[in-house]
Amino acid sequence: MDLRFTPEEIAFRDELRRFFRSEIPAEIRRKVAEGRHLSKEDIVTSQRILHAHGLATPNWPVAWGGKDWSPVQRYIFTEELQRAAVPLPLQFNVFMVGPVIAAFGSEEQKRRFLPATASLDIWWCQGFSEPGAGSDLASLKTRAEKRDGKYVVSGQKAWTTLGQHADWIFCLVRTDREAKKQRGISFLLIDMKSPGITVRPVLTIDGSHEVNEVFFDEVEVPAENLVGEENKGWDYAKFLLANERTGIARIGMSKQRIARAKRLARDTEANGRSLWADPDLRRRVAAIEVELKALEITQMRVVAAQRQRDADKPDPASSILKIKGSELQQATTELLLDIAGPYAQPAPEHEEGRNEPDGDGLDAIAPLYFNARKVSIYGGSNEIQRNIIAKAFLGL
Amino acid sequence: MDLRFTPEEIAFRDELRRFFRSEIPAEIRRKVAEGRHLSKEDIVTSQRILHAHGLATPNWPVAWGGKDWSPVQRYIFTEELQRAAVPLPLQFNVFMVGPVIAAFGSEEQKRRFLPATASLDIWWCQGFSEPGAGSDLASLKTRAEKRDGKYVVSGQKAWTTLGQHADWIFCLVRTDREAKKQRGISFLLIDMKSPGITVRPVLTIDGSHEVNEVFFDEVEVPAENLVGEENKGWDYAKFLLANERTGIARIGMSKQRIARAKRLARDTEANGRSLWADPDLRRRVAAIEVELKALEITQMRVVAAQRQRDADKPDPASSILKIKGSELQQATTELLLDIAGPYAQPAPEHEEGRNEPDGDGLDAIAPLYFNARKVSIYGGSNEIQRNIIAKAFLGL
Amino acid sequence: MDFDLTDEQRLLKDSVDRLIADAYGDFEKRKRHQSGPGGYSHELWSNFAELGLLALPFPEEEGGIGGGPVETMLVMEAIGRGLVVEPYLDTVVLGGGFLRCGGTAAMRAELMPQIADGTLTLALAQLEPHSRYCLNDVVTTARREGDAFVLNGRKVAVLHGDSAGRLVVSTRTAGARADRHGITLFLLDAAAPGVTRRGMPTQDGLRAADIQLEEVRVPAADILGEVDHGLALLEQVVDIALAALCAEAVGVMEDLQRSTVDYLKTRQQFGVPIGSFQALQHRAADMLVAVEQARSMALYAAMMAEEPDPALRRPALSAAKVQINQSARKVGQEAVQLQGGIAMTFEYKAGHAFKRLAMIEKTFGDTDHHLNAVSEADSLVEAE
Amino acid sequence: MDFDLTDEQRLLKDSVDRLIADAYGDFEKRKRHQSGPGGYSHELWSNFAELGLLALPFPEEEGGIGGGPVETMLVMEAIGRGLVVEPYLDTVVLGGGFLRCGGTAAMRAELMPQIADGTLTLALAQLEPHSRYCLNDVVTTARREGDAFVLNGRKVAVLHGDSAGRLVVSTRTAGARADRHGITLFLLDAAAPGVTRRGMPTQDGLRAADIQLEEVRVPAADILGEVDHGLALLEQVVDIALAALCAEAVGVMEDLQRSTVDYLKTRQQFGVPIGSFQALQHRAADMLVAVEQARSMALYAAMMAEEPDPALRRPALSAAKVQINQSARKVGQEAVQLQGGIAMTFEYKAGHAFKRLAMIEKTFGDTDHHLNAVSEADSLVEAE
Repeated sequence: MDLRFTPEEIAFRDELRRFFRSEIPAEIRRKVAEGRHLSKEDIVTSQRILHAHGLATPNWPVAWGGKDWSPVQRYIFTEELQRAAVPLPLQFNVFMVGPVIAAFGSEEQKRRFLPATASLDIWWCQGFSEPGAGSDLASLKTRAEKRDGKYVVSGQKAWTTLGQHADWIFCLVRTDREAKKQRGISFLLIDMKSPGITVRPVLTIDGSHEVNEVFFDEVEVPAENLVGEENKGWDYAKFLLANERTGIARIGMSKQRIARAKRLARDTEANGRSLWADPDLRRRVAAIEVELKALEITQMRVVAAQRQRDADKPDPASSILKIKGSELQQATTELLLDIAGPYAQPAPEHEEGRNEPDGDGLDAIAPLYFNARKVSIYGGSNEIQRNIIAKAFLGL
Repeated sequence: MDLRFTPEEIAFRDELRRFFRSEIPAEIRRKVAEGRHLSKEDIVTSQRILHAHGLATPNWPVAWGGKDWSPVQRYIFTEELQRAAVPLPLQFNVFMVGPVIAAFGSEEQKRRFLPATASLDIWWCQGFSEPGAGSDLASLKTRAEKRDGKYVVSGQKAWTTLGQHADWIFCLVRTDREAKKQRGISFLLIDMKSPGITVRPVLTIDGSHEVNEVFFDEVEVPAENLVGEENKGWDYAKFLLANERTGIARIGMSKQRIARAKRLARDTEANGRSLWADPDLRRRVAAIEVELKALEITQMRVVAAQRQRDADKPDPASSILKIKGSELQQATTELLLDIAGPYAQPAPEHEEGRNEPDGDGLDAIAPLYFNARKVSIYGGSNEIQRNIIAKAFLGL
Repeated sequence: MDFDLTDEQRLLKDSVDRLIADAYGDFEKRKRHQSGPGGYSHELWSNFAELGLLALPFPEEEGGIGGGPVETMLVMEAIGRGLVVEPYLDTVVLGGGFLRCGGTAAMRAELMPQIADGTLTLALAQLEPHSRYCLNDVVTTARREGDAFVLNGRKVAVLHGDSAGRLVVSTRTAGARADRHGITLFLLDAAAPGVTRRGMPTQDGLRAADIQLEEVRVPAADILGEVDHGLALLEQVVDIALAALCAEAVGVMEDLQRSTVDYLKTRQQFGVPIGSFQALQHRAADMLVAVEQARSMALYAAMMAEEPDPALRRPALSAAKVQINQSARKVGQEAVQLQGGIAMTFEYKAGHAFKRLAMIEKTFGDTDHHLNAVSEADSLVEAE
Repeated sequence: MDFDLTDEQRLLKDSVDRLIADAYGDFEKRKRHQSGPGGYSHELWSNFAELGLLALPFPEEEGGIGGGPVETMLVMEAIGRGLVVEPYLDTVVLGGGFLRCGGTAAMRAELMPQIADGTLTLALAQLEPHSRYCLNDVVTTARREGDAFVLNGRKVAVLHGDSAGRLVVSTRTAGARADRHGITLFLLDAAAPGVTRRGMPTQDGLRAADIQLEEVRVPAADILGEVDHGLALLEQVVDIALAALCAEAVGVMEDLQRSTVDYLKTRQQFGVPIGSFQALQHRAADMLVAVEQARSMALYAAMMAEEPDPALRRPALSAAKVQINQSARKVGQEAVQLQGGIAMTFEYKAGHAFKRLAMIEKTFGDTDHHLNAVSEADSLVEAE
């Protein structure tokens, strides 16, 4: 038993640290650090740099541009990326549809989609959630009928993140209305330029355009855009969701925020002294750091256990990572908000102002706090995660 | 709208303050202040002093020694009593069986029992809970069969507080086994010296003998000891439980503990300074004080609302008082424990040592903390209270 | 002890509740109000005036309604429930409070009617780039020149400061940066030469301004209270505003509690309303406890807001703000969590209520700030 | 990075688990062990010795097993699960630690075998009436007289101090009360003239002693480490003990988690197992999260316990203790609440586990103490 990194792992980490900080533009990393919105160009730029160095899709099969990394190396990669405030590679491409096509797609689909997905020449969005479905994903209603060798899709998807930038959408659709909930669902790839698709922006409480509703009105989809077998889509979705939970704890991101909070507290005056002189604030920060350190080790334990498990199956411990990881993400934004204090109140005059780092970044702190409330709601709410623990772990 | 006490109410309060501190022996009040166990004699002595001044049973009908006080006066009485660390009048006598006999008993029962109940010449205990019943009180199994004009009682009661001192027990027994749960229950008064009664002590985690199991093996009870009508016992029990919730928040007691915690922190050294110099500790104490102040006003609101309600019916707001009141009672004992720190570890060598105030009272702090965990369990656990709020208030 | 409203108070409450329900009952209308000049509806402001709400705290002998903290509480609770964007706190509670507690006879005679009829709004320019929650940390200067004072400095995040006709400005006329002595308050014409205002929205949909003062000349007649002794007045009026803020927060929380329970009853998942899940029931119950604790302390704040002895008043208001802040954070976060995705959207009211609560927390002192004040006063539960 | 146990470690774990299960599996047996002289079972102590557990941390070349922190962790977890009352922490981890890290060759040769065969127990007499959690706050004095030192002072709440054959005593030989320099450690015969011990139970069913030292003469040969430089050694061994305590706490929590879940599955209310109530399920889930977070930090503590650089070691152990304390409070309180009345009784194990956790919290530093240490070190997440 040894929790320390090997010298090889340390060298790997140090090389990534250097790479991220020297190769990814500082301006982009600063926006991430301040929790500002990234433009489409920012995300594309960053991912293409990673891609040029073979680092955009390390989790993919080696044959399709992946790396033969150990779980520890993958863990280090993700943490260092976040710690350096590098934009995450677009998760819909890299962690969702890419692995699904690589695992279940036809050779033709792989050749057609995987390279462009890795390089972000295709921007994907996710069509799973529907209005009113919430945590009950399998109750989806969007239907695809086979007519003349094509699927004709009608229905509505909700919470489609960054769908406004997307070239393609991967969708769960109901292809057999007689079958039970999880059966009768298929996994379709749909060109966003298809006639009959409408995207409606939905602003989130911080005023940003992050999510959308996507409407399908008799949208024709070529049959070859079906992934795997008809009515087996739920299996591919489960595979995809398991991948999604990897790295959901966002420990590196929380570390980056704590480091920022410390700097901000040092630079903030209160009653003529640095705010950092307040032992209460310092203990509060320390308490978050401790929980985060514990979570980091918990995550390493999960990672290490994966070596001995079927890699396709998610460890139920991922529910612990999700609950605690999201709580700590929220705790760090609360901390930033409390440090910013009354100076967090003013907002930028224009929506575009939200993308521009200003002098101190204080105007982006409250939106960050507001926006972070979502992390305990999405990806299987923390309540759902507690249900999973109670049932799968505790047998209640 | 005016939350302040009237001048008359202030005079009433000041007189009680003076009375409690000058008339109740300091030694007894000190034991209460340190959370030590009281002997039977301590409780009897204290209640007889109150009784001699007409203050033991203010909540009873005036005809039987009660006071015609306003709800505000009753509130002041309870709070000042606790704040002065005066032992509460024995609740089984004063808040439970006394009011039930006064309201539902026969004239004969009133004459026989009420004076001796007020003066504590009879010590009552409560026979409601049974093993395994927990929050589901109405599932009780102890049965009473009528034979030759007597009830013959067999069964088992649990959690019988201070039953070891009791002369009499008031019991819920099942007199009709065919009837539905709440029906078929009767309210019996039973002499503890009756043949067939066995009392088994149950120690609590702090090592004290506070509760008992009481076994009934064919115990004969004269029919005249039935209160009210046969099979109507559940109604009387509900009346009694509603009374129990009055003052359940124990705000005066929590105030007394906070005052003690402040003194202890001032007298405790840490790193060469007074522990009270730590702003973190002081904020923590202040936060408890604030919640307690809020609860005090919440309680006053409930008290004021009672004037406009049917006095027999409990306000569902009592669930709020129970939840928050017990949380704050526990928070004050946690505070004391944290201030005592490593010095809380040693315990008295003998059980009797628990009754004796020593130099600093530190040895009684951990037992107080341990024992206080019960307050969120008994009297309808806080989980049950949340169910009540969700259903009765929120309609969920 | 008496919690009953008088008949007049009940009447006031009913009419305010009706007004706000009309103007804000449909949450879509809020956006329209926000798009008015200065970020609020001038039509609605006239309605406030017609109802007498803008003259509420002024003495009857000066044409006011003579309302006290309980009346203000009733108005502010309704403002909270509706997430009202009109500058009531700034103009009537703060501005009106300064006039009432520290204005000269001339000021009162001139300005109270203008406030009452809705033609004048005010704002408090107090916060500075490094003062945080310390009211006596003032570096904006006012130097005497003959019969006037010349002001220089910068005030930030001045709520409704971009549209206010007059500004109450705290300045330093003597002493060092955080001294309690040497603070003077001015009632400044916002259009005076040397005043530069940069308006901006706030995170919760109100308006604010950064205000630069460069050689701004103010006649001595426009001083509120006494030269060098402005802090006591500032603290007094901020305490009045704290009580009002507490009431507003209770209104916001009440509305969030209601919408959350409604959502739990109607939202279906796995074929049943999610309000049937016990874990969510218990959390809704804990929300209610938090709201009721806050309501109790808002009452306490109203009762103590006009207490003349600051040694009694200030810790009481601090205690109230602590409870409000603690409840606000819990209720706001839980309301969003229990309502889920929908509460994260800009179209839906709950998210905006959550944001308003977060900003109320940061107004006139956060939890730590007021906990310190409570602890220093040692008056809630005296030590043994 | 590697979390797997070696074959030897797995073997050790199995045999310790078996031993503890035999001796403590039936909770009734604990009372019998407690009634032995010194408050523990000497028979069981011999079993510990036979298994080699009492020689675990000693080097193989000195007749020991050569176990490291991971081996100690495995033993302490089992001790925690069983709520073991034998003085393993005091004798083997602390006492053995002082011998191993600071003992002279003569001490080691004489005492290690006595510890290993179970004939000698030790205790650390460190806490003073006002030192609280500060290891360098020492007023017990040792003055040099020729080849010896003479000790005077009072040590309190010395765990297992009433039965220990030798005492490790921290004293001041130079400097002022809380100076880091000037602390000297002695290994004292508990029966030496001038030593008065008053034994007492602890709140969690162990034993402790108040120890009065009056003109106690100790030869210089019985010094552990160096004169005036004892603090570094004291901190080093306390850190080793902290790691062991963390592991013990995880064992206690694991057992509480298990008994709580068992209870939820079997206890019926309103006709169903209470484990079917979602509110209780969620709280059991949160307990699990707390236990797993604690387990992670106990691993971290084991990994860092033998780190020679105190600048790295001390904050790591402090961080571990913070997490353990936080989890212990939550898990202990929730276990009692969810198991209800039965957990409040003396006959049932859960209440005792809750009490042991409460006392572990207070041993070698509470949460605030260690949070300060973490914050001062600023090493978990470096500032930007």
